Amino acid sequence: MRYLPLTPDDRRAMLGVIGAKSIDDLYIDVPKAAQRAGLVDLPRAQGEAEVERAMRGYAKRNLSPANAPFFIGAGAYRHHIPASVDHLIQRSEFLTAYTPYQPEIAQGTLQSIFEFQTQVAILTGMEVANASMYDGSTACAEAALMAARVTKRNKVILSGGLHPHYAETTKTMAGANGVVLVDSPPAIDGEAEVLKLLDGDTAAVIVQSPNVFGTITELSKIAEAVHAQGALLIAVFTEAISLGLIEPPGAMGADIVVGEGQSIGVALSFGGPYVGLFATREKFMRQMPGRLAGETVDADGKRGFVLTLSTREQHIRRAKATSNICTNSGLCAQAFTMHMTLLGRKGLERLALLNHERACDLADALGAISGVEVLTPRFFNEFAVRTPKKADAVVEALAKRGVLGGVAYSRLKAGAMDDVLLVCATETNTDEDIAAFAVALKEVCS
Amino acid sequence: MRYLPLTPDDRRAMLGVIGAKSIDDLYIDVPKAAQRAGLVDLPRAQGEAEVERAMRGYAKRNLSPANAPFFIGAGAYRHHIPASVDHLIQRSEFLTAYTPYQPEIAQGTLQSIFEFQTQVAILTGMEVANASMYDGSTACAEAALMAARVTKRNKVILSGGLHPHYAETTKTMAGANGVVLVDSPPAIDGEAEVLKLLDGDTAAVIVQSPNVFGTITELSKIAEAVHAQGALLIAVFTEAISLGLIEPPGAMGADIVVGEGQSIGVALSFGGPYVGLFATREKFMRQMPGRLAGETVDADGKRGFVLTLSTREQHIRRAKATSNICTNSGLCAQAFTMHMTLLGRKGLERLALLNHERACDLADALGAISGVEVLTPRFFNEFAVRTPKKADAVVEALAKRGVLGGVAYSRLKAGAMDDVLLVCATETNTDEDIAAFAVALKEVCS
Amino acid sequence: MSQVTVSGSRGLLQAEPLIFEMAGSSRTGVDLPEPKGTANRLGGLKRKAALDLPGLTEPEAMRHYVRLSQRNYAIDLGLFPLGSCTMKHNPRLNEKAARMEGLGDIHPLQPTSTVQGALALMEELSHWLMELTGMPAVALSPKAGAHGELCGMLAIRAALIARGEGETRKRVLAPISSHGTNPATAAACGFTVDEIDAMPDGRVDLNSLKAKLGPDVAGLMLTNPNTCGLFERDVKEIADLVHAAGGYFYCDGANYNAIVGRVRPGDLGVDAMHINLHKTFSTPHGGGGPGAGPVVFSEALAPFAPLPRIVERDGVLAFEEHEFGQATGRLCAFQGQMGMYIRALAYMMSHGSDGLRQVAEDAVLNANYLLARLKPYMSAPFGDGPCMHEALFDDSFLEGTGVETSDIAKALIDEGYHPMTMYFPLVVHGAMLIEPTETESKAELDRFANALIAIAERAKAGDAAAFKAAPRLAPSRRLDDTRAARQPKLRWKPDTIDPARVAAE
Amino acid sequence: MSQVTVSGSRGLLQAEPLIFEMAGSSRTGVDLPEPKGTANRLGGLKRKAALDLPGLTEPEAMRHYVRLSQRNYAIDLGLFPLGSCTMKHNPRLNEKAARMEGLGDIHPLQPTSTVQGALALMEELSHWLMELTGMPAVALSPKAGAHGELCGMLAIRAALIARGEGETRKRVLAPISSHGTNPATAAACGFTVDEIDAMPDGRVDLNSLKAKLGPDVAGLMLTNPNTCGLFERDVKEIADLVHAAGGYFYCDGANYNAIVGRVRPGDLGVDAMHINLHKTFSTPHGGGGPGAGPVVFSEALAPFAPLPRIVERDGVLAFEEHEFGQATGRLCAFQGQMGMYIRALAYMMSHGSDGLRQVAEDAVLNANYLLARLKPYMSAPFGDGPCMHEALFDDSFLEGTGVETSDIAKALIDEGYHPMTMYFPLVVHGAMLIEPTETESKAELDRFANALIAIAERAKAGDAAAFKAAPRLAPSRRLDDTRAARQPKLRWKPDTIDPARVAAE
Ligand SMILES: Cc1ncc(COP(=O)(O)O)c(C=O)c1O
Ligand SMILES: Cc1ncc(COP(=O)(O)O)c(C=O)c1O
Repeated sequence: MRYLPLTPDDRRAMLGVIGAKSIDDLYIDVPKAAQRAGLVDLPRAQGEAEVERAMRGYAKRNLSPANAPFFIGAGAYRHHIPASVDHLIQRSEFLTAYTPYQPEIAQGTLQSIFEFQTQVAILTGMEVANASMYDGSTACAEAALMAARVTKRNKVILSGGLHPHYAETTKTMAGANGVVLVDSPPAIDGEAEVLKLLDGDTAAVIVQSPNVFGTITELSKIAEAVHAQGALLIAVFTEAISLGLIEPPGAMGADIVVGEGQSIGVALSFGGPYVGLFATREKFMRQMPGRLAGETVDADGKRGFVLTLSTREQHIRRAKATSNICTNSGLCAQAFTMHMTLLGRKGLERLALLNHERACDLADALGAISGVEVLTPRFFNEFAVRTPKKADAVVEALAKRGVLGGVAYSRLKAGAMDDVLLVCATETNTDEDIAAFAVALKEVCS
Repeated sequence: MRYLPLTPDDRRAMLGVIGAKSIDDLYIDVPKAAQRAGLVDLPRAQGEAEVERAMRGYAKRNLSPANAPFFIGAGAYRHHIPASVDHLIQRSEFLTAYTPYQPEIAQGTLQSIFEFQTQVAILTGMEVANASMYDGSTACAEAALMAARVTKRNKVILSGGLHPHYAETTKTMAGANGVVLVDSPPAIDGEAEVLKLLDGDTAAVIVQSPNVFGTITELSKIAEAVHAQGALLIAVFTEAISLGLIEPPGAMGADIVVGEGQSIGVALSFGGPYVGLFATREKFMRQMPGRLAGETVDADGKRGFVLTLSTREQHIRRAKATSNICTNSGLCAQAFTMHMTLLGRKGLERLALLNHERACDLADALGAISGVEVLTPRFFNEFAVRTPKKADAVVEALAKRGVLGGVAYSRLKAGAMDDVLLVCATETNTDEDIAAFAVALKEVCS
Repeated sequence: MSQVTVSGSRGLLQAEPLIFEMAGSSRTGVDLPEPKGTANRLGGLKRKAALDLPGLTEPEAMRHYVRLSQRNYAIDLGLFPLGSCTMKHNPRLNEKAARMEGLGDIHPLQPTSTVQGALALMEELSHWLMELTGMPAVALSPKAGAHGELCGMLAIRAALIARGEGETRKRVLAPISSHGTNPATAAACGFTVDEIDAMPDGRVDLNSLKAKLGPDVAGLMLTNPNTCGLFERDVKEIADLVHAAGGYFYCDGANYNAIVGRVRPGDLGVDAMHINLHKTFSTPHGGGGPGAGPVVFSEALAPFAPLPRIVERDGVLAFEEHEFGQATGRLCAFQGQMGMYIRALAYMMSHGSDGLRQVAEDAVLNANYLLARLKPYMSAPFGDGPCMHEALFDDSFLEGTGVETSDIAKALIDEGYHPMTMYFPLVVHGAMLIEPTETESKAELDRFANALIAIAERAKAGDAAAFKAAPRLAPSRRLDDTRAARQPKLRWKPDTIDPARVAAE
Repeated sequence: MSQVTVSGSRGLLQAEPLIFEMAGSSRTGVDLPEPKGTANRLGGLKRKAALDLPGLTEPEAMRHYVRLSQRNYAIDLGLFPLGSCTMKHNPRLNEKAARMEGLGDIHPLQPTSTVQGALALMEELSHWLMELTGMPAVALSPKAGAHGELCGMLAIRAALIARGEGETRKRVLAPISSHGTNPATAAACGFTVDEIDAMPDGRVDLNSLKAKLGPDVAGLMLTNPNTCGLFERDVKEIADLVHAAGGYFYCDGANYNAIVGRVRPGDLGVDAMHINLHKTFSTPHGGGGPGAGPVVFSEALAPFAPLPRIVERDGVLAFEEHEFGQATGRLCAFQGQMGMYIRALAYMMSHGSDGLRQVAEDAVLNANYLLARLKPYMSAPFGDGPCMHEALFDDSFLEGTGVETSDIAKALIDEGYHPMTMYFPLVVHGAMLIEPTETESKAELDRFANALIAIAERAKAGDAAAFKAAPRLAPSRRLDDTRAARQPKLRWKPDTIDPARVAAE
């Protein structure tokens, strides 16, 4: 087998050195009954060409966004990834390295993480950020848990604009750990509704902007009210590029900012791997989950970086750790920081503006269709429209016409608002794409 | 522009240091009349996404062998390239390095070349090989020139089985330098015919095995006759993988062996870049064209490699150089040696055998079609068939049916044998491919 | 390192500052079309706060990261013997497959009618995992091992609640040798953790287990092969005891590489087990992640697997995303680490049933070979019998030398090797856990053993000072962890250490 | 380097033997299906000779090449100031495009009806090259600059033969400063080469030219900007003189990067010029190649461009492969370096007409900036006026220091830089030719200048011994060229230097 270097001669010689007659001698501790004589019932080894052919077979049975007008967002976004980024993350030294526990031979990864943490803090308007979480949804759950630790309270309020997958994930992960999650009803422009549920037992409220309907919300007022109750404001975003154009949560009083970083440097890949961004205030530093890279010096007094404050983590603190997370989303964070370095302020602002303009064009095109109504008052690159038919049926009908035209809100939250379609436009959409979508939607709706 | 780091401020500051008012001051030596005020009449700068889209546009207008039963050979061959090889040659340190003129910081390239030279010598059964030529055809021309230098004669005989492109290239390149090229008429199994033209003024005869018709030839007798006249035998091959299964020219008396290395590690890429292999006897070492890596030691006595015997080359010997070649096919040689290292004897022998078996299957399938006759008596993975209609028309008709079914010999050599179709099978062909080809050819021929 | 340079670089090793020290925010490495100037619809929420993100042009950015990369160790550079981490070869074929058009670029919320290939691939991966483990159900969505542990423990919690014992069974047993994620996960599910003792032979003490079992026990979390690299001989009996006591058996499958294709957890009484695709099935570690931690379940726990589920209705595959019987809720947005599923399946198909069994056997053979070669020079607390995929050593052979486990690690760095796992598991003093994996050749193992033996001999010969000075040949000298933790600097600020320092050196 | 290691590796720098010393021929890194066992049709010519090719499994092979790669310098690591080589940034977008399905995998002999996109791409590249150079024709097929020179000189030869002067015009003029490929190419076309003198200002001496012109002159080969990095002010007059004498003007376009988009060779009286796509248009050098050397032609020479030609017949593109008017024959099999055409066109489209002009201007600005910064410390023979894309220095500033040009080069290696071009051109003593290219930032230029200035000062301060000992921080110390040439070892043989030596160090 091409990945296995030992030859039969090697194996014989090594067993000799070990003093074993056969490989079976090395498995003596395993109950005979539990050892299989033969092979499990699965296909035998295949060559690279055969496996590649099989993989192409799976790929051909999917409709690639490259071959259809594409307008799906709702938590994952299609953006152009520079070829240099995808090349760099495949370099052996980044791709096949382990967690940088030996800093003297991991400065490449560690300096990158330090730069990543700084970029995330700048982007969100916060003071510190960690080295990444699995994705935006688990980062949201960790934020709820952290707020409960910080405030020593256990009630967390979820806005009606929070991405339903984030709400469910938070309930599953934080709920099991004694946090009580309270829902505010779905509302296109109702982030402030959370205040109705706010009280002195509240650990935190979680709001999202732009929210799942695309609505952008001013958070300062909410922050004041929340702080007045001694609770924390957790602000969520799913479209990182929006922060190139809109006011960051950190500038509006958020205490913890979490979000999905996939839009910057990470492929759609059917939902994962993505990269969770987690930022907060310096004073809460020691309550953060996940890994942190910090600056120090080496024996020659030369600057270097190490993983630090590990007393928060499971491998040191075990049952008392701030989280059970170990492996995070390192390489996606690497891609994020590389793409962000290429963008810089100039590139990110331009990219964000182009996304917004495309979305405005899309809103004009869809809004012009009779029976279709744009519902989102203020948006970045995605918004909700009301459709004359059930939205899930509309999506299917569009797919039949070769158009990937958004997501029915009811797919994210069963039963609710079943005539609401969530659509998104990015810099990858051409005028032709938008026109094709409008034509198809018109047919489907009439 | 994303590839240009200077900012307007940088430019101003730098002009200041130089003491120039504007960039124009630096072009004072250029006649005013020859300097264009405006921009040339071409499109403006485009972003990466736009350029990528345009390139996909070109690609979509071609029929990829991945999407059609494919049986074309005749000098370039479709083989599977391991993903690891294509990854490795894209590593910055190999891809973006220059010719290893500074050996202390180029041992990666130099050791690879030294390994490449050794592999080529072993494969061809020769004593030494160079660091590569542009491709097989120019290597063939260089061999003719070298033979003329060695023998101080100027007549070179070309067999009727030599790939017509190789013959033409040799006439263009060697002909201009005073070598007289004499053709032996096209013949499917007539490499030995060259002896009819052999005489005491002959510098070399050039034969090919497997030849352009796929025919394999025993060269020992030819070698004896050639040597008896004080001439050199130049053996050519276009399918390097054949040497995994058939007797190498070096073992049959060839003095210079040249060929195309594309089959091992190099993409088809519509004809280039490829990699010319050039091997000979140690005694002719100093008459070889092109670069050579050699072993030496460094100041610490540690083994290392350098480019050597450069007194043969243009940058030292100028008008008296053995060739004018400078840039060669380094990265393709790098891919060749990587793939060859993965194959090893075991892999290469197996791969060669699979190619031969596929070709046998193809010969059986096509030979069974009435009106179609297999003409090649002994072959490796390609052979010639006689078609009842003009071969070029057959090829077009097959293409209309979505089958890339070989090359008409008349496309390679105008007018000649216009009912001869050259076909090839490799390990990439499935039974379904072969069946589809047979069905289509049957339709076309009836 | 002697000679000082003006540039700060040393031969091929390039000095490299932070991006914040190199670039202003006036440059960019991307070219984008001119905006049209449409009036914005942001409702007055345009960014007012400064956005001081530095930008580099493409050539500068390429260099920055290529230079940084060369300061990393990697599998592709050499043996990476981190015990319990299974650092094996990462085939590039898998990277290629994960990037294919139609796989790498599809959206998680596309209509399922347009992603039948993706669902089929997930089903195929599930099939392989269930066949290999002999378990009847699997949940793919967990994003790493620890997330898988959470998935499994939440299923146990749900099963107990369904049995009406949710409030009464709150105690989870785990050996001292367990990985930190085990207790952390149990706690995250609202359980208390109770540690059980190990026997002198490094395995679970059945008496300690029996003593701790009771009506308030939710279950046992046990790694097998365990973190000492030993197979728990009594695993069946352990499972039976736990079941008899009304608890569930969660198996940490991080060390599955030792038995894949040869021993099926389903035959050992396991109720739930996560599989780190980034260990046994070779998806790249990427400097810390991402990974994937699918969980296989027994019949008893299968109903409590999380959402979403894949169902087939007359030949068409679809997701059940909202509710499905007693399913526990979502563990993450969408359906998990597709990019890792692709890589893992490509890896499995490449090996096949024959190759995967060989994987386990070669991994175990390699570990035992190193154990045999190193035993005479180091101290192997459980070295009398064979180990599984990794060999554990303690620091007793360093007694009185003044050299510690961490010094051995740094000395290995100078010899061109990544150190083994240090100070874990906690059951032995100054632990050194060595896992070579099956993708190492005998020559590489011998080269490593020779270097480590020489280091051990040097340590015993007593040259502690030299050890404390190590590493001396790495890109950095030994780094000051204490300083980093005492005065945390987690981000660049204009007042950070002067870049001159970098060059100074 | 001090401390000896047992493994032979030094920190991240891994010791690596030759594949012939590592592997037997019993291993392989590829898995292939079982052959069926069909009777062969080789006519008894099955291989009898031994085939002792070593094989490595994939993990071993990956490591071998990754380890070797880290012993290379590269553009992606730092400034690569090789004069006349134009080592600029190589965008990865171009690598991606060259590998697209439908571009990277198509066969050169597919029916042209199935490769219309490929022919269209070649036509588009031709259009860009003709527009940029202001020349009416182009031949794409030459595989590198030297091959392009051959293409151009063969066209001149053919034109002369067509004029009936093939036998009488056999002399080609070229300045002493010309690149070695120029005289080598002229000789390869059966011409004799006659060198013309340079003036003290580094340019062609018109009087020497006039004196050498005559009825037996076939033409002039001149690089412009020339190899001293200077523009030939009198190029128009030179062209007129050559034409008046009945000869043709071949321009070596290796230095085209200095004028692209701003000055058109077509306006300078050029009859033929090759363009190294691997220089001006950034296709990667790949450690020595491959390149591509398309040739643009004047009206006078256009008819003599080689085969194949692309023709359009009612909207369909096709090749003329066998004869076409007075076309010279094939220069190679098939139609040249398609992989490079794709990369070069992607590069051109990315820059556009505006960006390409900026390329030239920044390249010239960067070179003059270095000239200005270095002039005070080194000796620039033609440093009074501005240079083009590269700055030439000689070794007079080293007079009496015992330090030579080559020592400066090796000292630069320790500072983390690839040296400049040394001892070329031949017109000045101990030449150092520095070409930064436009893809270097001001910061990188300053860092380089500071290092080189410090080296120059150290040299003058007289520390020759230290210079002779350089490099000391590179993967290898200074290598013995003489030994390599005296006792040539061009391939591995079982009796080659003992691999132990490698580890010994
Ligand atoms: C024994 C053991 N359990 C659990 C884990 C956690 O897995 P992950 O890092 O994928 O979350 C690890 C990983 O190091 C491990 O070694
Ligand atoms: C001035 C000059 N002419 C010609 C050449 C030869 O070009 P190539 O190496 O592409 O054959 C070079 C390349 O170094 C050069 O610098």
